[in-house]
Amino acid sequence: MSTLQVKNLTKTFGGLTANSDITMDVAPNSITAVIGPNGAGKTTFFNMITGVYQPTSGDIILNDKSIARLKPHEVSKRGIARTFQNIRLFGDVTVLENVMVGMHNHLKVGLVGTLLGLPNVRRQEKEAKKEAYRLLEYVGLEAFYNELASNLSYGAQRRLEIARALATKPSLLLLDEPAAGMNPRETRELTALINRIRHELDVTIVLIEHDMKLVMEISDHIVVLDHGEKIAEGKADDIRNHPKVIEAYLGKGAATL
Amino acid sequence: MSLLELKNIETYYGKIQALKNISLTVNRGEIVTLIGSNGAGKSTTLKSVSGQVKLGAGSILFNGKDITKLPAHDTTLLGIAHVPEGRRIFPRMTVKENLMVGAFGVKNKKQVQEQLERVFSYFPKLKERLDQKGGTMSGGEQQMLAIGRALMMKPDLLMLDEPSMGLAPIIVEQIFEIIKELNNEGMTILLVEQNAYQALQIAHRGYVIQTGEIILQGPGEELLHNNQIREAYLA
Amino acid sequence: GCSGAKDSSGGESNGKVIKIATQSPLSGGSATLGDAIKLGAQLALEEEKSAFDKLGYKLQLAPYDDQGDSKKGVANAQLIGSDKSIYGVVGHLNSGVTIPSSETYEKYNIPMISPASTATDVTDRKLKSVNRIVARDDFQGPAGAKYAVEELKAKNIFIVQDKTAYGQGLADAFKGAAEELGAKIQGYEGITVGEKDFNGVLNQISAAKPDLVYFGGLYAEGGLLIKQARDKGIKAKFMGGDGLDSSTLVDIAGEAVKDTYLTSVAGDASSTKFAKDYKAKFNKNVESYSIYGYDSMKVMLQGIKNAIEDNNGKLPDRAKVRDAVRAITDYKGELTQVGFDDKGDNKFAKIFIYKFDEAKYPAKQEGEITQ
Amino acid sequence: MKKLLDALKVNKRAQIILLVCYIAITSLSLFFAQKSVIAFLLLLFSLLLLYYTSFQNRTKWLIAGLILVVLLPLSASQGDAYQSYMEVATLVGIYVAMALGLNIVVGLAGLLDLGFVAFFAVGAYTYGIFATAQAANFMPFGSYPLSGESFWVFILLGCFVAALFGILLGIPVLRVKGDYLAIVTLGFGEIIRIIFNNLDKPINITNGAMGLSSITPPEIFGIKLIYPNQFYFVTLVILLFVIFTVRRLEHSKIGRSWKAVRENEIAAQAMGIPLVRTKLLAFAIGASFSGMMGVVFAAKQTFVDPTSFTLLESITILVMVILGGMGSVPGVILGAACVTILNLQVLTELTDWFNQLSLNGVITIPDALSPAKMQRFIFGALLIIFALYRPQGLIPSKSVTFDLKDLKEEDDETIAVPANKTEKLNA
Amino acid sequence: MLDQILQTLPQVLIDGLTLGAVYAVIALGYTMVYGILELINFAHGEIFMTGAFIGTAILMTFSGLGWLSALPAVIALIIVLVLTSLATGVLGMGIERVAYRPLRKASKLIVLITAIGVSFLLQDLVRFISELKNGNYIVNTPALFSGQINVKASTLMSSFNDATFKVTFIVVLIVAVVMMIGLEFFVNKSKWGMAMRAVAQDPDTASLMSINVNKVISLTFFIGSALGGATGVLFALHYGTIDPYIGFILGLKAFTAAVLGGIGNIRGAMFGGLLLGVLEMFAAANLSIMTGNVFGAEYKDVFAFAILILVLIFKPEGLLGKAVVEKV
Ligand SMILES: Nc1ncnc2c1ncn2[C@@H]1O[C@H](COP(=O)(O)OP(=O)(O)OP(=O)(O)O)[C@@H](O)[C@H]1O
Ligand SMILES: Nc1ncnc2c1ncn2[C@@H]1O[C@H](COP(=O)(O)OP(=O)(O)OP(=O)(O)O)[C@@H](O)[C@H]1O
Ligand SMILES: [Mg+2]
Ligand SMILES: [Mg+2]
Repeated sequence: MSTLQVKNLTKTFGGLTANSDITMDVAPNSITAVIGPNGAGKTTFFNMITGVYQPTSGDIILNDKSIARLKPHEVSKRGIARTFQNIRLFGDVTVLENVMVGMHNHLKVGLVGTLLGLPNVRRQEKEAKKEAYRLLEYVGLEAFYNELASNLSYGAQRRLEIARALATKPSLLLLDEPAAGMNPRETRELTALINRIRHELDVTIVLIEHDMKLVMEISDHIVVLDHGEKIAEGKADDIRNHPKVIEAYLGKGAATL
Repeated sequence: MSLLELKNIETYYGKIQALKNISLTVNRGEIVTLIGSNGAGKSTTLKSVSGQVKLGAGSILFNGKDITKLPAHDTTLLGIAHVPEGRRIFPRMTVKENLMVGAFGVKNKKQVQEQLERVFSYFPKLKERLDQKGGTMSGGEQQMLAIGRALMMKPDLLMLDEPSMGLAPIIVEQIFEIIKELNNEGMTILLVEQNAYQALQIAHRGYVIQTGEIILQGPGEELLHNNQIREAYLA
Repeated sequence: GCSGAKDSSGGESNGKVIKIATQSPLSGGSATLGDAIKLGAQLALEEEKSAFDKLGYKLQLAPYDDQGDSKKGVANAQLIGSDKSIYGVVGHLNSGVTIPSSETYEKYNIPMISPASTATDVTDRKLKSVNRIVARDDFQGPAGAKYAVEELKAKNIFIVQDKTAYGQGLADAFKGAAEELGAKIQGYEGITVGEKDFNGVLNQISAAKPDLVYFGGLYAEGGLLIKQARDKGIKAKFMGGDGLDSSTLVDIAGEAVKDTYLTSVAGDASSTKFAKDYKAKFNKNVESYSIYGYDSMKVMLQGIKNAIEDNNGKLPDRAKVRDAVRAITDYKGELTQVGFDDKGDNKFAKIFIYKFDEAKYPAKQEGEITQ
Repeated sequence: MKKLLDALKVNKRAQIILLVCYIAITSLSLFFAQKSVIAFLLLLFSLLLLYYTSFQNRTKWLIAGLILVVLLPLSASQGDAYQSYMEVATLVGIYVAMALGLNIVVGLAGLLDLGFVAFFAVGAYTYGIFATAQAANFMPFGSYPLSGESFWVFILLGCFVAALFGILLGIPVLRVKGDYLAIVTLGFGEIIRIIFNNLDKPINITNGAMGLSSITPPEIFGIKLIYPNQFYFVTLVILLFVIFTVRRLEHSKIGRSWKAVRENEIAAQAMGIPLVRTKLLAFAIGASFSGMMGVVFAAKQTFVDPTSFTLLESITILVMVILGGMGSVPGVILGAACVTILNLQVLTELTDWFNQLSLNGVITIPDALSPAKMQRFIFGALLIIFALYRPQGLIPSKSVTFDLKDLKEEDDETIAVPANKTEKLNA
Repeated sequence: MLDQILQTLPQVLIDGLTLGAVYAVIALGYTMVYGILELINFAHGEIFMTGAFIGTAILMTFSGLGWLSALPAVIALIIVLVLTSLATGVLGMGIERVAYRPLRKASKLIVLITAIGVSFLLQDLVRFISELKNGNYIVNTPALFSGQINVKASTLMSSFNDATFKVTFIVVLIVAVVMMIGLEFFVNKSKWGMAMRAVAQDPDTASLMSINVNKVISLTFFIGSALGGATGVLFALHYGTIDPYIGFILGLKAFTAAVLGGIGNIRGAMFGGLLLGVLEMFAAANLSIMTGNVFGAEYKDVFAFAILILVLIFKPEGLLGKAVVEKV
């Protein structure tokens, strides 16, 4: 379980301010949604938390330690995992191995051990395989474990990304538009999966999503960005009726939510 | 008269059969939507029309002309625009250049200019970002660009593959508005959507496709109230 | 495929087959020279065929391509070693290939005569099977230096070399001797084989204004170097080793070749009967190494003949042949007299000095230096 | 015909019988023929057949070992061409090891390297300098050349020094990607070669263009190794070690991180894989194989000079990897073997044969077209043909497949693979 | 020491620019094909070499017919350039058709293999033909322009020495600049140029924009190879001697230059080529002076490559290349 605190986070690309002075807290074991118009800076926000981009200014604190200047793989070691808006699987590698790559941090094997084939290494390897398979079962992809990741359908690839992220045993999971390209029924199943992950695996979740049905149903807390700035935050009901949010993001369709 | 007609087409990827005996028609001036779950074959249908994949069997008529064997670069010249799934904008070209590539087949310079203005009127944001590289735009911005790029060729038939994917609700609304508007101006539209609810609301007719086969078809309104569909795609 | 080759060699004389291999680069950058060696050797072998027929042996040439690559050379050497009918090797061109390959010949006791490798290490390893008919770098280089300093009165000398074993060996030997003779070495630079623009080094030369530029390397680079130097207005005399001794040098340098001197172990071959025969047979003009190849082969065959005679008309084993080749002390070749010393160097290797007075190959012989 | 093959595929006994017959015939013909390249090649070909049989891995290794250790040397030993076969086989072994090293860098980690031969050079010079008097020029202590027994230590040393150079090269790699990387590695390879070619001054370390000759041959139990058949076994042992290492790594955490980096750097990092360390490791391990073989090469040739380490050589190794099938260990082995044998044996024999024909007047070819000169042409044409017909490589890389039994908990065994995938997805 | 360097500096610069201009134009061809297909067309060096031979053959024919003395040199040059470009352009298209197109969907590296194969083929083919015709594969090109121009650099600054250059230097430089501007304009401003870039980034989608991908790729190869052929002619005229192996080493340098400038970038290729030429020439002329004879001209390539590596470490996309930031 973890708490994430973001303080005055700013990111500029040349003249463009993608994130401007964003401050927010994520409570342990909660689901927080980050929403906002396209180009508002949501993905950029994730990128800074995971170390893909260095913040221009501001700080990111995970469990009382700053992670703002860490490299992506160091962030991963601290227990943050993510999925990507445009899917980034290891395409030419099997589904099971994709998940096993996610276990990188937890396999305590070195070069020498691997070469010698020490029993300890073999045991871990065997465990990892089983664990990976279990995760595939968890997201409902076990039937495809020997397929190449690139051969999966779009929706399946999205779920594989989640399984791979879970393999890092994160305490904080960032999902970037997990429901994109899914039909309402598939979205419903995804909603259930996310809820299960939160409850069964004790993971704090922050997600970016444009599917308001999912967002409203699932989130404890919603943060709205627009033009890189935080324009609103609060519970689903607050957001639904927030005039600024309606104007910038929800549109008149908000009424139907 | 039907603008586009698919007669019993079958399409394969290697040994995998993606489409089985699909027949559908799109009449001039209509919005027709194609819905179905992941991997059902929606995108493949559009690709078959635009000539990106070869047909195993069947034939396709556009405007009464047989286009079954035409490659993509020729079907587009006949007036079929295809906005591909996942936007596929040219990442290292600027917004302006992306739009100009869309007008590659258009000989008339004045028409290009006119279309450009129209695209800007639908998507003012593109005008603000004329010199940004396509690849650095946000998802939604890219989607607008992709549609704008297709409009540059002033097509008779606009095929959209999941245009609402990854877009903010307000933009989705706008996009559906724009689709309606385009249709009102006389453009025929074939729309593939996961967002069945909204798609069926604006469509004149719809087809439901499942594992490569059409399992249902009818007016949009009717499908919207069909229980089977509500169960599978709308709930 | 090779067993087929064996059968087809049956021919009219039923005698035992004696094969002599050549190894030289037949492909790649220095193929002209390698080819010249092969063709020269081939001519010699064919001339001797009837003589060997009389002895009851059938002569055959086995040309190998070492590609100027030591790996390839050694692998070929293993093939040669394992072909029991091969009794001698004429080759190689490059010292860098000769050295490792000869280690293999030594193992199989196959005599080798190099028509072209001048590096000191070739014979300094004192292998029993290694011989050469050309002068060593440490003879040719100093001979050039002597001529340059004493006859041409060069006081300031600039040395350029191509950073190959050949070019460097020669240039180093020249440098040492020239310094000893009191000349001042103004610069010592390397160029890269295969390149076509040597203006960088030439700019140094043009600033240093030497009396003479010595080039250790082959004609392809040498020709361009001379041409570009004259284009730059460098007036110094040029001098080089046998690597420049090629008609192509004149083709490349054109008029610029005037006032270029070269040292060579071969006298003027162009007017010999050999040259005429060569032209008639291959429709090619002789290259410098053609005659080296020719003479090497002749010496080799002479050695074998001697061995056969010593062995009562029967062909002895390779070791005997090897020793018989080494034992040659005075063979009158087409161009050079050949006699091997205990290291396998040719005692009679002479250095001839040539000068280009006009853009015509071969150049005019100016002098002759003996050891 | 196809039916027959299919039937063969399932029938293990038939496979055994056929294979044994094949091996017996080829080794006997190699044994009795004076000099038969064809028999030699056919015997080697049996290894490929073996690869395609459906025996267990252990059996395959055993048979392969038997062929390589006993059968091949033994049956070749009777012929005249024994040493030359062994020479070819040794070179094949050297190249296979290098190609396997490059395969880690290019095939697994996806880093295009055009200067790979530099590591081979480093290994060769490491031994060459100390096994000749050369080292005395700059080493204040010790007496040189070192004895032939030191060779065995130098194999390890060559391995480490090359790995070190691998890391050295790896450092610029941290920032440079794709084809830029290709040119950086190319530049590195050239730099190393030029330096070796010129390091005879100010201090004479490498003896420059003249190269190092009379390198002390290896010695073990008082026996000096000078013949190819002796080096054959040295190479074989190292090669087995290399293959073993590659196999172990490929299916480990390390191998997976290489593949992950190759497929998608950003995602790999997000999974906790440190890019820098992973790439450097690939370079170091790949290089170390070359380093070891460099030592062997120097000892075998007893001569090293910079002309053995040109860019063309790097390209040739890359050709072996790509032609064989990137990322595929059996493929790369086959690729390296084919290219080496083609270059050293087949083209030479072919040339030889044509030469005999033209010398005997059977056919006349203009000299410009003499087959010896057309070797590059033939090689180039073969490359194109191979690439066009096997774009995935001779033996394309297969992804690791897992056995379902290994994946499930011991206790539950009831889960069957659902027939209808979509249904399961919705579960 | 500085005196010595300064003295030769004008001449070194001129020589460096000449060599650099040759690198630059070959680099243009590399960059062009790379920019479109992201393929290192390894055969480009050989196409350049073939161009040099074709040009030389045409010139020889002309001079055999006595036309060379009848025609003004500039006209003759233009005719030879055009004819050679057409020939190598078609050759390039043919190579693409046979050796690259079937592998369009395969991995980029396998295409590298066919490219190497094509290089070997061309080398031997050209060698064979010229040897058959000429008896020697080293061939001399008839001169079109002769004459030297003197630059009175000493009037500029007293420590400079005067410098000279050949007229062909001007020709090479002018043609190089013309080619660069033409190409820059074509690729960035023309419709077909835009189509090329679109194909480069996403061929499937480009085909949805009415772009005939095969045609565009053929065109790319035609232009790239035509440039290569023309460069070959210039090279042959300037240096006067060619052989079938010039393509390899010059191609390599040119490719390095392209990368130095930022591959895919036309101005970068030009700049990289000129820079590499000047650096190399400077190193060859001055390394031993600067290091007190410890390192000589033979280290010039080390110098050049070291600078390349340094540049790439600090600016991985090359000097004029634009960093492509991957949107995550
Ligand atoms: N590497 C970059 N270089 C330049 N601009 C960038 C870069 N990455 C993002 N941007 C810009 O920053 C802004 C925010 O982008 P971001 O991807 O964070 O949006 P988003 O909120 O995730 O949008 P969407 O919902 O459409 O994915 C956009 O205008 C985008 O164009
Ligand atoms: N390039 C391809 N190679 C092999 N199979 C493919 C390929 N593209 C699609 N398929 C398969 O063809 C079937 C139909 O795919 P298609 O992309 O048309 O589905 P879709 O209805 O558009 O799904 P989605 O909603 O995920 O976009 C799927 O089973 C898919 O796995
Ligand atoms: Mg986003
Ligand atoms: Mg789709």
